[in-house]
Amino acid sequence: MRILYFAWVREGVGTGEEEVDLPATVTTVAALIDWLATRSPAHAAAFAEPARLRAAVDQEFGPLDASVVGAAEVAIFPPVTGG
Amino acid sequence: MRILYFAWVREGVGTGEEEVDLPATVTTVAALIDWLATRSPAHAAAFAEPARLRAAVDQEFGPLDASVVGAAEVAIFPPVTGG
Amino acid sequence: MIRVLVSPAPIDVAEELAAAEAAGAGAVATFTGLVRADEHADGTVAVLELEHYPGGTERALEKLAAEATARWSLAAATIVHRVGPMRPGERIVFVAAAAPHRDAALDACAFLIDRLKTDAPFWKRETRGSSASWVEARDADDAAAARWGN
Amino acid sequence: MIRVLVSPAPIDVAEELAAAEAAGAGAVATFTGLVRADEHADGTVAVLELEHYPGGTERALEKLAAEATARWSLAAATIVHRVGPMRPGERIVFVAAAAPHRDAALDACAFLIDRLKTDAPFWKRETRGSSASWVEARDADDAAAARWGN
Repeated sequence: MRILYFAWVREGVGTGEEEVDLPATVTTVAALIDWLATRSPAHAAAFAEPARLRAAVDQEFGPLDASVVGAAEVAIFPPVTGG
Repeated sequence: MRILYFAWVREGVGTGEEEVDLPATVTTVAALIDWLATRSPAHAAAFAEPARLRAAVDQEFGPLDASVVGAAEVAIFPPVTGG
Repeated sequence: MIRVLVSPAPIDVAEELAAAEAAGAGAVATFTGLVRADEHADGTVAVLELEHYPGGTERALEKLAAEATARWSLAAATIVHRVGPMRPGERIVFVAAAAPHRDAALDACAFLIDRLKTDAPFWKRETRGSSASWVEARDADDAAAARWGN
Repeated sequence: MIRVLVSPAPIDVAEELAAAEAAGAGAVATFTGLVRADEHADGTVAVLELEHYPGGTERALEKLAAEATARWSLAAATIVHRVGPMRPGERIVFVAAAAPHRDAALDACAFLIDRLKTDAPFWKRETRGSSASWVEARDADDAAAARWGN
């Protein structure tokens, strides 16, 4: 699964993209974030406040309890500020 | 006093502008219209439905009971349709 | 900046928009009205002609722009209206409002065009085939203008 | 016509507006957002940088334009958003909606910019003097987007 990070999440994690092999037990965005947080102290710090995170699964925006089962790409990022 | 006509009022009256000497007894737009209607059958026909007429006194839009006392210019026209 | 123009020349929206943007605000909303080629039983509109009240028109538009500027603290209010004959697809009117935030710009732009429709002395005459007729005022326009109060 | 463009190039509003007008509807409403030079205690904004989600952004904007088109029967829906670094006075975003009548064009234009603010993956970073910071999302934007329902 391809994981993408944007804005200060990207800066915190230290990369914009990584490939992961997800355990079958991780089925939601929230669980994915918890699991990613174990990869490094930088991940843990970037994900410290889940309320400040948003996500898209296969480019479809969704809540943190959205399913990631079978997804090819999950993006994790702050609330958007365009326009 | 200068009287201006626009759109189908102008076409009905047959002129876009005329100068009139108003009797002192004519003090409102509505009274002015009644008085102008006596000038010709064309005026009378153009003013036959006062509800379809609008007016501006010295370029200030107002109701048909607005005063014309001391005015230099009164315009009489149909409801506007610009934009 | 208040900009009012009534002219028989085609409306240059790029120039007008650039001038509104140059006022320095972060948000610019515009509305452009174009001659439609409505299909009616009596034929397509071939020519639309706009009559106006020289002097009275500019005065009404300046008053309207000033009212919008005061109400929404606009950095720029632009009203450009074409007069004379025009053809389907050509611009009749362009309004723009520039403000620090988008809600003010959007509301002021809607206000300008809604009120222009009821408060500015313009009259449309359509020519369809060989017959010409004056366009009737729409009750919907009065209702749209009324929602902004006095 | 749905037109979506995400690009580091300056936005050509004259070209975009002409394309929206060419769709043949009588009413075109637009909104342009520009980089403001807000005066803060820590200095004027010197550079604004827009990051986005390549692929995901276009998909979100196309979905938004399609939703507006269906809801207001638009003849044209345009969303152009610049990305990368830009300076005060430059255009960040341009949206346009073309419809047969002005209320649909005005509402759809407001919908497009309100929903873009909350639904499209863009992130702003401001540089003021020597310090850069990510812009925080505004609750007011969520409220503005929410008034259009789902």
